[in-house]
Amino acid sequence: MKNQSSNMKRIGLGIAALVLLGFPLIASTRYQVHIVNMAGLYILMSLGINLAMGYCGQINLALGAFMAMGAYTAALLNTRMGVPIWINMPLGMILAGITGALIALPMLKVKSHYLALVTIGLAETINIIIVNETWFTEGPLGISGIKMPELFGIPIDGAERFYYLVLICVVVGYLAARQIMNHHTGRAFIAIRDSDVAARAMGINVAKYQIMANAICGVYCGVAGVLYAHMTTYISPDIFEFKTALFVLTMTMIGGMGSLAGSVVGGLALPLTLEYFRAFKSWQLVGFGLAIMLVVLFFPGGVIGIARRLEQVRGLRLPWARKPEKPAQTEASHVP
Amino acid sequence: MFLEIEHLTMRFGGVVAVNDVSMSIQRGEIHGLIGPNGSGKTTIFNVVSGYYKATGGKVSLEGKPVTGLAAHQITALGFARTFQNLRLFTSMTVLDNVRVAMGQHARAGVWGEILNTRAVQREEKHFTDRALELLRLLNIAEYAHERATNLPYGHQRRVEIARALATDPKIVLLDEPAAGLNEVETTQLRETLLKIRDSGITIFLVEHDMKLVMGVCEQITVLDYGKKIAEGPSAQVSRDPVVIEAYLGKEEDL
Amino acid sequence: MKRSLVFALLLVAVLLAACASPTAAPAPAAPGAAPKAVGEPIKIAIIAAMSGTNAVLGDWMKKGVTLAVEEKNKAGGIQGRQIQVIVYDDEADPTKSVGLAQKVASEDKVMAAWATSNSTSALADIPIFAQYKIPQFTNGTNVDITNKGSAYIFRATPAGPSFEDTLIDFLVKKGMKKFAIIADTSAYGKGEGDYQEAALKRNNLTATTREAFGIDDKDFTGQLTKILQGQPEVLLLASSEVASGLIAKQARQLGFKGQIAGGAAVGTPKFVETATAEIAEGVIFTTPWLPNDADAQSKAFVTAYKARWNEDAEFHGANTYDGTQLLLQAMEKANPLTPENVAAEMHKIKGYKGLQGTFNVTDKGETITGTLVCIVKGGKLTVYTGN
Amino acid sequence: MNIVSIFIQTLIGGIGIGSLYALVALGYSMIYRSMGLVNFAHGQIFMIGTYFGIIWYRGMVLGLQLPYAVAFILAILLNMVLGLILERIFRPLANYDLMLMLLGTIGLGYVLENMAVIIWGAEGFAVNNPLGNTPIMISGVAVLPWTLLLIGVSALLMLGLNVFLAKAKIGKAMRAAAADRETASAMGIPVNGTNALTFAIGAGLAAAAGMLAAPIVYVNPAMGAAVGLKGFAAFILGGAGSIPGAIVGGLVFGVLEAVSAGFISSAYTKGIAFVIMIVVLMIRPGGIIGEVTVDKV
Repeated sequence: MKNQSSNMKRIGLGIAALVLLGFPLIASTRYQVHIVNMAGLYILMSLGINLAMGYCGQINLALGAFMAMGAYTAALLNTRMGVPIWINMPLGMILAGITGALIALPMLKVKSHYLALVTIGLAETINIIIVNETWFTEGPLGISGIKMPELFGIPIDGAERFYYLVLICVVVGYLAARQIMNHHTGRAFIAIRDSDVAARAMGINVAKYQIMANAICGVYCGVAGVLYAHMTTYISPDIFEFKTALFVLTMTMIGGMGSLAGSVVGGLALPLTLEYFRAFKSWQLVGFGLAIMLVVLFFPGGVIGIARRLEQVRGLRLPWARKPEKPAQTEASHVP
Repeated sequence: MFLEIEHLTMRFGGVVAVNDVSMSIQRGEIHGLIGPNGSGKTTIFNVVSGYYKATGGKVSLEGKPVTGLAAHQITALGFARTFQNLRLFTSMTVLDNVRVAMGQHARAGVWGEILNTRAVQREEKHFTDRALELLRLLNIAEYAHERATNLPYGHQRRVEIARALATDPKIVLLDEPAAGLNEVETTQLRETLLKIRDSGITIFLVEHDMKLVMGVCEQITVLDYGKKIAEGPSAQVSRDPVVIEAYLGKEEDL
Repeated sequence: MKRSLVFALLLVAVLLAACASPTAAPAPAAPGAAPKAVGEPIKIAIIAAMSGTNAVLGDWMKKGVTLAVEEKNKAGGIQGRQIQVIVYDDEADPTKSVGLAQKVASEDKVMAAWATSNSTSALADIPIFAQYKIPQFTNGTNVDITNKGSAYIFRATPAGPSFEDTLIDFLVKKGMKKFAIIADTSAYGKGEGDYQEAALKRNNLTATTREAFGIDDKDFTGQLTKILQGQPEVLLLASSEVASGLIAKQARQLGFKGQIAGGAAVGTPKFVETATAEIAEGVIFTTPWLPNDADAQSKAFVTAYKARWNEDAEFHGANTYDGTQLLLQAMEKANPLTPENVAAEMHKIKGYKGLQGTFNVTDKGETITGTLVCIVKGGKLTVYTGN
Repeated sequence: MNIVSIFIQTLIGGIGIGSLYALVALGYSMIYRSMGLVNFAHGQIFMIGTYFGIIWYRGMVLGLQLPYAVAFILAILLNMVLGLILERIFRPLANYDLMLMLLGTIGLGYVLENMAVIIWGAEGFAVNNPLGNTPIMISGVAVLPWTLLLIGVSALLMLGLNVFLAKAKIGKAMRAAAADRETASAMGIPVNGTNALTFAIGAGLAAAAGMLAAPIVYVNPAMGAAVGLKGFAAFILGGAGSIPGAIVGGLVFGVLEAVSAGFISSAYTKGIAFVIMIVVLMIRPGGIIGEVTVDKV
């Protein structure tokens, strides 16, 4: 029995690997590859926010700012000094990670919806700086002429070749996130989310792990940003506005918050579904809104939540599907 | 002295929850802290373990000052605690609940974890083995892979104790570990407490179950309205008229 | 075990679904390949904001382009083939725009594309169309668009400085010396503000104040109060139609008595509507074309536009109409008809008389310069005839 | 103009726009206190409310051109009905996690905004000012009659709301339900009913804000997003769930914007407002008037 199921698993993973590797060949147009590449970037960001928010419980709506950090690092270094992606990538990761850590500092004091606003505010502020400091960032017009990467003399110039770069980043990102979650750091994240009071008593330095979770989230978004800059060769501040964060959150939610697989499923499903319904114009967005409402009201665990419910897995639980013990931390009750 | 509490005072606004309490605990003893509800027992725990900042006084362990440190730093010094109302990590398995408490000994760092180095694997194995050992000590090893909140209440209490022990403490602060337990479970708890003590860990116990307290504690401190009203060996305290009047007298059913 | 399997299969399903997206063409990807079949329609794409705040710009573009194409189709099309216009909404979002550029280039295999009415999105799309060698048209006014070295970008209307230089030279000639600028922080607003500053500098003047605001702002009291302290004679607007209208209104309400002036956005009925006719009266602006222009070509366009869309023609409809005429000409001449050849033919166009004036396409892709000084009179946009 | 009148001029602009933020923030606050729901679609409810009134004023329904005051009342009533419907839909959300509320209500925002596009078009229009565009000059300070009306009506609405909550029987019931759902329920207060009413009042206030804003802004389906965000900022800044907090938050945010535009740096207006707000929240994590909940062990 066990052998059979592990064989099934091998076959399944084998098929998945084949499809993943051969995707640019079976895709009928470059546009499809481009859409999947974009989905790959969203998956990276979604993995990041899943670690920080899904597992560690930190509300963070500043994803766009993290992505901007990566993208602007790459764009500025590449267009002004010709630095290639291979050097921009670690630099972008570091800078975005530091931004993540800095944004985590208010989190140590401010909680819940107050925190939601603080992170929106910080992201807006970073955006305003990018828009206004034209001497450095080229302002609202953005930076164009970023070079696509090259590896050992082979240009990675089309969506098809770039696909493999994105694929490698997503696979590495996914595995890294899994390793984090399988070790002490991951357990500490969940502990903080479940009960930060108890976590402290267990010797967990809550502040340190909160900062770390957000720094990691920043790194993931930074990678997405660097890739984005080199992929589209053009960036402008409006790409990194609040709506990007919202889009990533929505897909994470649809996939399943608190599940790495959910990030992957949501990150693929949402952009592709929207693509299907493009022809419906405004109705497409109405449908999008309705879909979000339906998911939230009836399937708060997302796709993975539904899958798990079908599987009846015990010992695992979706944090966001639960009702808090006391409804919504009623500060309201203190109001005169 | 092992644990030394000197002139501890804790005020919340105008309310004095703990009023100038001094006490000390010897290494290796089970020390009971009793008193009627609202007498400040849990507040003392919360101050000692770093959740509240004392209004006055100080706490030290083996001569090292504890007051003013953050909760996780205090844990690192060798304190561990359980909570009066269970505070398990609800979405984790029993095993993970215990393993996460060993984190302060994790040397790997996030990079090592991502690369899953040999050292990390060894460390991880050590955590798992030690966690299972603790679960066996508390007779709940068979539930290791269950979600903690799926366990019966009495078992959840044990998970809390196992988790506290996993931090490798010198002293554990147990906040009403017998609350909600039936008689059989309480007897088992008593044996567990003795086993823990025998392994060299000092126990600081807040408990309402007088039979348990009198059965296991060598020393007892009694609080009333935030003030210390008596202390000494359990036999002596249980005969103290002040205590009987202030505490036992009020709860005749005990 | 089971979960990984379910997950892996889900992944495969989703990816395969991606391959079978409903708009997918069956042919394999071959960048830049033109459709071979003779009777097949020639496709032109429009990528522009069709929703959101910028929707009006996309709508105008659609109307201008469609009108020109329909006229051509009625006249028999190009080399016996009809022309088909495909419209996509990029919501003025460069990320979406880039995706759609990929889509029209690789899936729809268009002959040319209008992309887009916003300078940022147009800039974002340039590398894609350059890579596929497909001519790209825009009516975004930012100078940078044609400075990126692409041989496939064409601007159907004068660049920003043409508007602001003419405007400021005129005002300076009229004896104005104290100018204040209020510009939003979008690419358009900031660009126009910069051109205004540059034009002032050419005339050895500097703005008394330059203030900025966010595109969502509705209250400009802070900025305007500060501007009024400098007692400027002219208030230069550099923002969208609506924001310019709101600012003109609030400036007058705060007691500003001087001249209000601005570039392309001010020369639209939308500006007059937002500011109200009473307040817009006397506002000076520059534009290459006005709906009530006198010559026969314009008159014909205005009539046709009204007949087709039941709406008065305005500047954006006119410049996209002009640009499409250039494109159709180039397509007639291209032999064989490939996007690359169309672009090459575009560069050869010299001396074409369109609605906005005489078109001479430069190497960079500029097609026309020169704007008229105009004024709002009786709620109508008119050519300035006074002294 | 001397510096004092310049400052007053700037201040009046800030108070005007701040009153709008305050009305919107009040909607957030009302809904939050009763249901514990942070309604991120409130900006879109504000936008819909504006359309609900303006369509009557501009004769977009059956060619009926009603006076502004009548349109104002209709806007409030229609939006209250919308509020009742939305409350029913979102009742289950009230007990959910913040993240779910955020997304669920943002989903609603998408629906409302794009429905508006489908029904009324994306383009939008300017609404002429019923009181005219000529300002009143008071010792060098120019004030538009409409701005005075805006500030006055906002103040009346806020005052009315406070009196209603404090004195009227149903208002008291709403307060009780907001303070302690279970006890109120046990005392025979129909909690779901009062919640629905609270939601409706929030929506009504948003419609009122929309109608007060319409003649000085530009009406289009996208108008809700920006106001919604600033209203949310005001709601949080004042202290989530606090009625005076929402008013103070709105005015502070409006004035902050105007003053930083006029006296510090107009390019950084929004940034400055947000940074000051963050600093305030760092010092008072519960907002200006809101209470800080102590983390109980």
